[in-house]
This record gives sequence, structure tokens and C-alpha cells, in this order.
Amino acid sequence: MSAITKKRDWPTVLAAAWLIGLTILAFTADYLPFIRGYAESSPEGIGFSKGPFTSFLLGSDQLGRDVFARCIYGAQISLRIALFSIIIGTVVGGTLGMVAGFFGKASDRAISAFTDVMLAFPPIVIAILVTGRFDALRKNSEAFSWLSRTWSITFVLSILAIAPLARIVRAQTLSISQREFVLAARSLGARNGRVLVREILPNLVPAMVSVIFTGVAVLLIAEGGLAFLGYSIELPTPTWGRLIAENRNFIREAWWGTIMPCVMLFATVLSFNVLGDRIARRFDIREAAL
Amino acid sequence: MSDFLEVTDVFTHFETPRGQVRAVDGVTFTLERGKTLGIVGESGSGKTILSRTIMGLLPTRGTVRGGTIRYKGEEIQGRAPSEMRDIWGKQMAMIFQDPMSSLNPLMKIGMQIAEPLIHNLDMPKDQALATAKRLLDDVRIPESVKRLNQYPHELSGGMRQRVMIAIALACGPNLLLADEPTTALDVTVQAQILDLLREQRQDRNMSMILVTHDLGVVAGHTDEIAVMYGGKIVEKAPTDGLFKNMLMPYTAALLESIPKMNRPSHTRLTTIPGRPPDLVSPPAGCRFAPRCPAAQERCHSEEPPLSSAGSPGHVYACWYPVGSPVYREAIERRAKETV
Amino acid sequence: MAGTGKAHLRSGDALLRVEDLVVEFPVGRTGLKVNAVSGISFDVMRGETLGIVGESGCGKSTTGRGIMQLPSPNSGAVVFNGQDLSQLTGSDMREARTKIQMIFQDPISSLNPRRKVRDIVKEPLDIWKRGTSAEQDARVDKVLEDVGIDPQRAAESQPHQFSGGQCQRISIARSLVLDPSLIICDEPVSALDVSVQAQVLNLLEDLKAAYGLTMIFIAHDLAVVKNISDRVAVMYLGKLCEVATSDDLYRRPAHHYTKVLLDSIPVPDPSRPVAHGRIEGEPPSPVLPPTGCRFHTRCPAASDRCRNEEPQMRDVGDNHFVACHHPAWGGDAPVSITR
Amino acid sequence: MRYALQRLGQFILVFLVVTFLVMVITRIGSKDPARDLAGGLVAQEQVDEVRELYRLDEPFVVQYGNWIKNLVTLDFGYSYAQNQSVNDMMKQRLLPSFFIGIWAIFIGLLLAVPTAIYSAYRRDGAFDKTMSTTSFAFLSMPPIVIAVLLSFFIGVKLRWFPVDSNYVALWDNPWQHFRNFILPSFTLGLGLSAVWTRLLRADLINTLQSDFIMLARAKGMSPRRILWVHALRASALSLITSIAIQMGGLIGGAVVAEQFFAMPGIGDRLVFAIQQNDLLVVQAITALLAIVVVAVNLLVDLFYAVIDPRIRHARAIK
Repeated sequence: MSAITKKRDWPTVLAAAWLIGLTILAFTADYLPFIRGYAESSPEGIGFSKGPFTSFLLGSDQLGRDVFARCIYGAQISLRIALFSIIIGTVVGGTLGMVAGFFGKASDRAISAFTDVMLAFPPIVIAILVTGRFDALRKNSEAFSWLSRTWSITFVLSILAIAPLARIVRAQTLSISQREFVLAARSLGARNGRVLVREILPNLVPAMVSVIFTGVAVLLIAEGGLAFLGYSIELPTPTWGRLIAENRNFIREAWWGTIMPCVMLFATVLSFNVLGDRIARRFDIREAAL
Repeated sequence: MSDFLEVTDVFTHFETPRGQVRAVDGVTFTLERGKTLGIVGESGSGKTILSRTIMGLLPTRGTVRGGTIRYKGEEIQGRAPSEMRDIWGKQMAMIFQDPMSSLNPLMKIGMQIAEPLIHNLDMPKDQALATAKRLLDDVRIPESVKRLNQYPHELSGGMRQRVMIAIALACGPNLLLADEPTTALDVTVQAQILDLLREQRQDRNMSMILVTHDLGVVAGHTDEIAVMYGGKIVEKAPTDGLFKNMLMPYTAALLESIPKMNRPSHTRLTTIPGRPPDLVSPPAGCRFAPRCPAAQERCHSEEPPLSSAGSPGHVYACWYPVGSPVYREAIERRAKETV
Repeated sequence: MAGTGKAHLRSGDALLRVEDLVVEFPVGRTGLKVNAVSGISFDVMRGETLGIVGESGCGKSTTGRGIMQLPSPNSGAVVFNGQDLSQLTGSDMREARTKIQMIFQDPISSLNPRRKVRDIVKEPLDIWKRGTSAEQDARVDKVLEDVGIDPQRAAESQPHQFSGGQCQRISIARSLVLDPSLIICDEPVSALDVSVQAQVLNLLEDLKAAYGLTMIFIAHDLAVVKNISDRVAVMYLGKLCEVATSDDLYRRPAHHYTKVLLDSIPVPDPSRPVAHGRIEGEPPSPVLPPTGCRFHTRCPAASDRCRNEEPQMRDVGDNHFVACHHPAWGGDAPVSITR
Repeated sequence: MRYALQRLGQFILVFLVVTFLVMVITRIGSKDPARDLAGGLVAQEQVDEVRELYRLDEPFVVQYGNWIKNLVTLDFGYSYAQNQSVNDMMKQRLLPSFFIGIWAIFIGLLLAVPTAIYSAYRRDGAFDKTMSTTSFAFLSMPPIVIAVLLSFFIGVKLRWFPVDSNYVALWDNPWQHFRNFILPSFTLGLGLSAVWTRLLRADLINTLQSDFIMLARAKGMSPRRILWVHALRASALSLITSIAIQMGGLIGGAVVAEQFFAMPGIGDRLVFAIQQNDLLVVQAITALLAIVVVAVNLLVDLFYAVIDPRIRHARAIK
């Protein structure tokens, strides 16, 4: 009875399995014969939609395109955008948060003021506004012809990720900085850089990883919302949000076209949240509101 | 009178992922009306859990309790919280260690004291607040009328502890359980609080159980002392008797390891080697044996019972108590070895 | 007891000489400040242990950190080995700091939970690139063995796998690795049980001899401070009250606050009469400290002079110094206190 | 009072920075702001009129000052693209959005508070475990997914509530009002309730383990009184903070919900205006929404200070 019986944590296992499987499928889609090609055209012709678990795993849409294949391609785009954005957000937001929390004083006041302002903007509102303006910029200016929707959406979502991340990292850094081992390191003559990298950063990692997971979930949700409002990347590549939006009008005739990407999006967001939650619990991090 | 509080063979075990922690493991004592019992021990000795067990304030989940606790002749061990509510506040009251976190930060001081009066004794609110004011005077809080409308954070640490005492006294309990009541306070304030507790106890003819890690605190403020180690009482005696004649090697070692004011500086301290036992799998025999300077083979295999020391009320759990030939011989041998 | 003045500073070869140290902290953005340390001076001779004692909030820890320039004091000189640390900047400062090391109160918080214990102890050598890798390893092993920690286990384990007492030993090892000449111990044993406390105190005495250390020992427990120190300085609300050799201070305290402090300590001896020198109230806020002598609001001997004029530190003979207008002895006109 | 003024000062500062940024962002990529502000395809005279009106020939700061002046006097200008004054448009469009938000918060609290209390009280029981899984699932459900599911199952399959829910004022026809608002409000309310259930449950469990609750038990207080008077009051504070934190997300969700359920609210209008390049309207709505977020945060801060004596005290130290 003293032996520690380790129960397998099924939600974590399932979440990890789902994410790993999905990522592999999404990024090798071009090389998989059962996905490649099915997304654009159908062997069975236009205007012929079939239900799930027929010759199409998840059915086919109004144009006869395989919903499963399109969902997998959607995953590629959605995941890529969310991951890129969280990386940029973490690097910039994390650095700002660490500087504000560690050095305090003027740097803290400046960075806190910055995050206050950023957090005043409702995220989706600012996202559609900026994406819309970037569209205009691209149209009106030769110098910005490279600024595709993919870029502008990644950019906007990164910006949105910075402020909440900076805020969380700042709070964490502040509390770690007050621990006595940081004082001890300084009394040993360690430079600020060393204290930050050796003493503070390792203690930030669990919280950061947890926040990154939940952050990806939030960004996926945001991207879905943007795509639904018409601010997705250019056709023909679908993202999940776009799939949901464009098939929604046919929900009475072919519900799978909308419901399936919904399920995909939900399962992925849930998986990221589960992992983030487990890490937070494992390292006893208080639920931070992102 | 000895049937005021009778604790017999009480144990409290907790289920943890590592196994069952035997936090309190077979404790027996009695307490008379109007007397003070000091329970002394280091962290992890089970002293706090014992006081909460008597009060019935432990979480029910994952807790295994046993033995009998008779209060005024009535069995109270194992009673449901709803039944204990007749006792809480009115018969037994408790004072906790940290006066900051133990008071509700969002409730005015007056209401926190008046609350039990209103809800336990059905006193009208204005009368309860008037009583609260009197209680604040009793615990020597200046400007008591003003204090009624203040919040805990507006008071100093000592004042908050006085408020907590006032709350405990409110419904006129017969037994006061004070769990490390002065540990969070500075020495000058600690002295004030201990004096206050003594005075109130005498005025109201209350019994008190004073739980502390500080032998100095119990020395001046108790009638009787129980020393706990590894979830058990290892020695119990009237206060004077204990300090004159310590029989359990642990008690003696504990006293010896405290720096004394009246010794010259740089006096080498006697230490107790090792660490307290792991209460998931405590050592066989005497739990102190692995750290005891005089432990013999028997100590490691056979658990010593509480036996009488001859003088009234003095019991100890040791096969070879301080002063016995075996003990003396072992100590002498050890002294030679270290030289 | 608002003692300023430098009468107690000794001529000759002091390892550390602190003069008029002032440390203040802003209170939020209110424009107010906490007067944590308000102009104190003291010196420490080579090989000496200076004890600094006082209640919470008296500024004793801030003093220790002020010496390390962490953070830099608002004013005052900290002359260490003939060099004023407050004038140093950048890498000179970092270099100088290595000769002074600190040990903190909370053994858990003072070790980085995410590193191996051996790496924590090796960190100082790593920062300063002292010696070859083999030399570093040898040094770390030696220091770890000296404090009683198995180097093998230290290489494999993180701090949470050690007990509080062991963590404190690890902290001590880290502070010794760079061969400092001064160790500042900030309440190093107050988080430990008495039996462990004795082990650590003995260890500190041993290491002090073995490593040729000078020590500043900061604590609230007078008995502990007395035991380990050669000279003791008593602090109250950011000021010094009294400085004397530790035996002399205990035998005949001259400052009323020191007397009160001594009388408040609970002594583990029930035969000793309960002391009468209790004082009421608690220390005032360091945000708005009293004028004149900072102790006058609670002092039994306070006069008008105490309210208006700050007493200066003066010699009352036998290397005993007190900052009081009406000391218990050695004053021009001793005031008898009737209570 | 001093604290309130201080916070108000901060509010004004953030207001100025935020509106300035809004103006900068809306001008991104605009070849001819006057034409865009006038609404694109209009006559040159109108464009010149707009240029005059908004001082577009003058430096940017002057333009900004002019706009702010109009903003605080609640004159949002005239949209040539829509041939309607923005004030009139706001009047029409604000109420539907306001109701979506209010009902969403109401539904969120209505579901979250009892669930969290019961979960915390019977911690790790069957109800707690079920609700904790359920709330976690809802937490992970994007508004569009909830909207799709609700409209599909309740709107399309069961036909209980209309999917295209035109705005009906509460005071004109309460029954129709609720029927029309129930799907969009639930879309947002479910997500909010998930966040708040978890937050309040965790907070309550924490509070119930604290020393002052132990003391309340030792005083002999009844479990009911301990829960309602001691524990809940302390935990309510973090719930209120969370309402402010969720404000930005709520507004974003409302934009999606309005689009989805064809509710003629302000978010719906914003999406259209961005597509139409109708800068005047875009500028006005974005600024308005940002101000709502900042204002709610300000109100919560002040409210917090009123409820929590510790904060009141900390601010009052002179």
C-alpha cells in the first residue's frame, strides 16, 4: 500500500496523441496519396456531396471535395499560423516581461503602460481592423505587395499574444526575483545577465510552457474567428475557420462540411488546453487568465 | 474532577500517496478543570494534529481516527461536525498561530467577535456588539469602540492575536486550545500575550492546552507538560517535576540543545544527531532509538510503554531513562569515544 | 534609543567599518518612505563575531543587505578591508562582494529549486572561473564534506530532496566556496527546529575556526545571538541601542529596551520567577518613527528630553556602549523605575 | 477619493493613447484619407468637404485633436458611404450589442456561480468531476464552434429558436426579444460560464482551506454561514476582476456572434465598414469598443476598492 500507484493520465495521453498525429498528417499531407489532390477536386465530380464514412472518411462537400483532406490542409495552415505567432509572441512578450519584472523602475513602468494599452483593444476587433488595413496597404502600395494575408494574420496574432505573455512573465519574474537564491547569486558576483539566464529563466520555464500551450489554443480560436469573419488567408487554401464559414450555408444538406472542421478545431484546442493545464498543475502554477 | 477531558489511546492517521502517515499514534492523557497542559514537540511530532483531533477540526476525507476523547464524561471522538457545533465556541475554543491569516480580512473586528454570540447564543446584534466591546477591553485592546469598526489589516500582529483571543473567549468556553499562539510574534509581544492568556484562564476558570515548540514558553505558563515525539507522548509530568527530573533522553536532549542566556557565550551546544522519524514507516521499538545516545538493542525492537516515575503524575516511555545505570554507562562510553 | 554616534567604533584594524548607514524604501508611490535603517555605525574586528539583535522590522536584515550593497544604501560608508564599498561600481563591486557572503533565513528559498545541489555550490567558481575544472571539483567536494553533505548525493539531487537543516548546510557551503573573509548570517537558524538549530550553530562555530572567518550574526533570538557572538549590537526601529560584549550585555544591560528584551525571553526553567519588566504596546511604524529617542513611546524611563533629543552612543565603561539619556546604569543621573 | 482620481487620470491617459493608435491604424494603407473618410466612391466636392471638415491638410496631431474634440462632444461625424450620421447609426446598432453582452454575462454567472459553489462544497464528488470536465470542454470551444452547434441542433434540427435573429427591443416584445437573443447570448455565455466556474471553484476551494475559515468553524458557525458570509465574499472579488479581464474577449466574441446570427449590432457594422473602407465608421467604432474595455476595468478597480477594505486602506495611507 505504500507503493505509489501511478494511474495513467488518459486525457494527457489522448491529447498528446491527437496533437502529434495531427501535426504529422498536416505537415506530410503533400506526400500522402490519400490526402494529396483530394482537397481540390473530386474523383466523383462537382455538386455531389456524400456523407461521412462512405468513400470519403468525413464526407465530401458541395464541390465534391474530400472534407477530411481539406481539414488536414486546414490544420497545416491553422497550426502554422498559431505556432509562428506564439513563438514571436513568446520571444517578444517574454523578453519584455522579464525585463520589466527583473529591472523594475522605469523599464517596468514603460512596459506595463504598453501592456495596459495593448490589453485595452478587444483582440478580434483589432485583428480584423489591422488585417483590413493591411489589405488596403497591399493594394495601394507597391512596396507592400509581399504582405499577403498569411503574413498579416501571423503578424496580428503575434502582436495580440505579446501583451498577455508579457504580463504573465512579468508577474512570475517579479516573484522569482524576490526569492533569496537570486540575492545569493548577486552576492556571489553574478552579472544581471547570468542571474536572468541561470537563476530566473529555468524557474520561468514551466509557467511559460503552460502559457504557450494555452496560448496556442487561444490563437487557434482567434484565427478561427478571423477566418469566419472573412479574414482568412487567400483561396484556395482553407483554414478551419474558413471551412466552417463557407460550408455553414449548406448545413441543412451536408452538415458534415461544417461540423467536421468544428470537431477538429475543438479537439485541437482542447488538447492544447489539457496539456497546458496538466503542466500548470504539475508545477503548481496558479491559473493565469490569458 | 478528572473527568473534564479524558483522551485515551487516540490516533490520527492520514492517507497520502506515500502511504499512511501516523501523525498521532496512540496518545493518552487527562486534563482537569482549570489546569493548563503544555504539549511540546518539534515540527512533525504530531502536536498540532493532536490539538485539532481533540477539537474535531480535521478534514474527514483521508483521515483515519480512533481512540476515545471524553469531554465532561461524553464521548466526542468521531462526532459529525454538525454535532460538534454545539461544542465549538461554547465549550471548546481554539487560537491559531498566524493572527494575520486567521481573521477574515473582509469582516469588521466587531462582527467577527459578535458573530458567535449572535449565532451560538442567540444574542441580539447590539447586545453582541456591546459584549464584543467588553471582550476587547478584557484582552486589553485600547480604544475598543473604535476597533469594533476596523478591519484586521489595520491592527498590528499583537493586536490581532488579542482579537483572536477575544473571539475564543466570546462564548465562555471551558477549554481553550492554543496552537502556537505566540510563534508569529516578537518576544516582547509574546510575553504580553502569554500573560494575557494566563490571566484570562484564571479569571474564567478555563482549562487550556498550550501547544508549542518552545520549552521556555511552557515552563512559565503550564501546570503540566506532555512531550511529544514521532506522534506519541514520550514523557508527561507536572511542570516543576519535569524540569527537575527529566527521564526521557529526548526531553533532556531537547532542553540541552537550546542555547541558554545564563551560560557564557561560545558554549558548545549538545545536538541531537539525525532527523525525526518518517511517520509513514516509523522505526520499530522506541521511535527515538535511532537518535538516542544511550540506545540499546532492546530499544530498537521493543516499544517502551509509558511507565510511572514514582513521583505523582510523572510518566515516561523509555527502557533506560536518564540517570539509570545503563544510560549513564552509555553516555560515559560515548564521551570517551569522542575524546 | 535612537542612538546615533560613533563612540563605540574602535581604533585599529577593523575588517568592516560601517558609518552612518541609512537605508530607506519608498512606500508605493505615496511619496512616503520606510526608514528601515536610520544612521547606524558599527565595526567588526578580524576573527570576531558581531551579533545584531532586534525585533522584526527593526532593520537588522536591511543592515546586512546594506553591507552587501544589495540594494545600495541611501548614504553612509561601508569600509571593508580599507575599501569603501559604497564608492565601488560595476565589476569592482562584484569582485568585492565575493569577499563577503550571506546566509539567509529560509533554507528552501535560498537555493534555486531547478538546479542540482552540487551545481549550486559550484556556481561561484563558475562565475569567477577560479582554477581548473579538477581544482573546482576538489574544492566543491571539500566544502561539501566540511558542512556534512555527501558530494555524491549533492551531484544527483535537487534542493527539495534535502531537509531544511541540510539545505541550510548547502547554503553555507555555497557561501564558503570562494573563501570569503566575512560571512553575514541573516537569521540562519530561525526556520529550523531546536535540535537542528544546535547542529547548525555548532557547525558555524567550527567553520569559523577552520576557514578563519569573521561573522555578522543577525537574529531575533537573544539566546542564540549571545551564544555565538563576541560582541552584540541591539537594534530598535532602525537605530542602535546598545553595543557590548555578549556576556556583559546579558549580565548588565544598560538600555531599557535591552532589559525588556531580556526579560521577555521565556526561559526553560519554571523555578525562575516570571520577570516583571514587561512593556506595553508594539514598535511604532518605521514610516513615521517617533522623534528624539525612537524608543521613548514605550520606554518606562522616558522623559521630555527623550522625546525631543536623540541620544548619542556613549561609553559607560568596560567596552560597553549605550545610546540612552537615562540608562539603567552608568548614566549621569540614573532614573529609578517604579512600576 | 484620491485613489479614484488617480485611476481616473490613468484612464484618461490610456484613452488618449488608445484613440491615437486607433487613428494611426485606421490610416494604414490609405492613399487618400479624405476619400476614404468620405466613403470611397463619392464626388470630388464631397471629398474636399471632408478634407476641410477633418482638417486633413494639417499635421496629423491637429487632425487627431480635432477628432478627439468631436469624440468627447459625442459627435462622430457623417458617413457619406452610408448616407447617415454615425451618431444615428450608433443609436441603432448599440442596443443589440449591449443586450448580447449583458445577457451573455448574465447567463455566464447564472450557470457558473451555483455550479462552482456546489463543486467546491462537494469537492471531488461526482458532480464536481462531471462539471469540471464539462467546463473544461466548453472552455476549449471557440465561439464559432458553439454557434455552429447551437444553430445546427437547436435552431435547425429542433427549431426552438430562430437562427437569423433580428433585433427586437426588450420593451417592444419581451418574448420575441428573448427568443431572438437566446442563441447569440448562449454562444458567448457558455464560454464565459466555463471560465467563471473554474475560477470561482478554484478560488472557493482555496478560501475554504484558509485559516480564517478554520477559525469560523472553531467558532461554531454553521456551514451555510461559513460558505455564504465568509468564503463567498472573499471569492467574489476574483470573479469581479475576471469579468473585467474577459471584456475584450467578450466583445470579440460578440462580433462573431452578431455576424453568425445576423444580429444588426455594432460589431456587424464594424466588419462591414472595414470591408467598405468606411474609415470614419471604423475609427469611431474601434475607439468606442476600446473605451468600453478601459472603462469597465476602471469601474471594476473602483468597485474593488469599495469592497475590499485592504485596498481601501492601502490607498488611504497618507
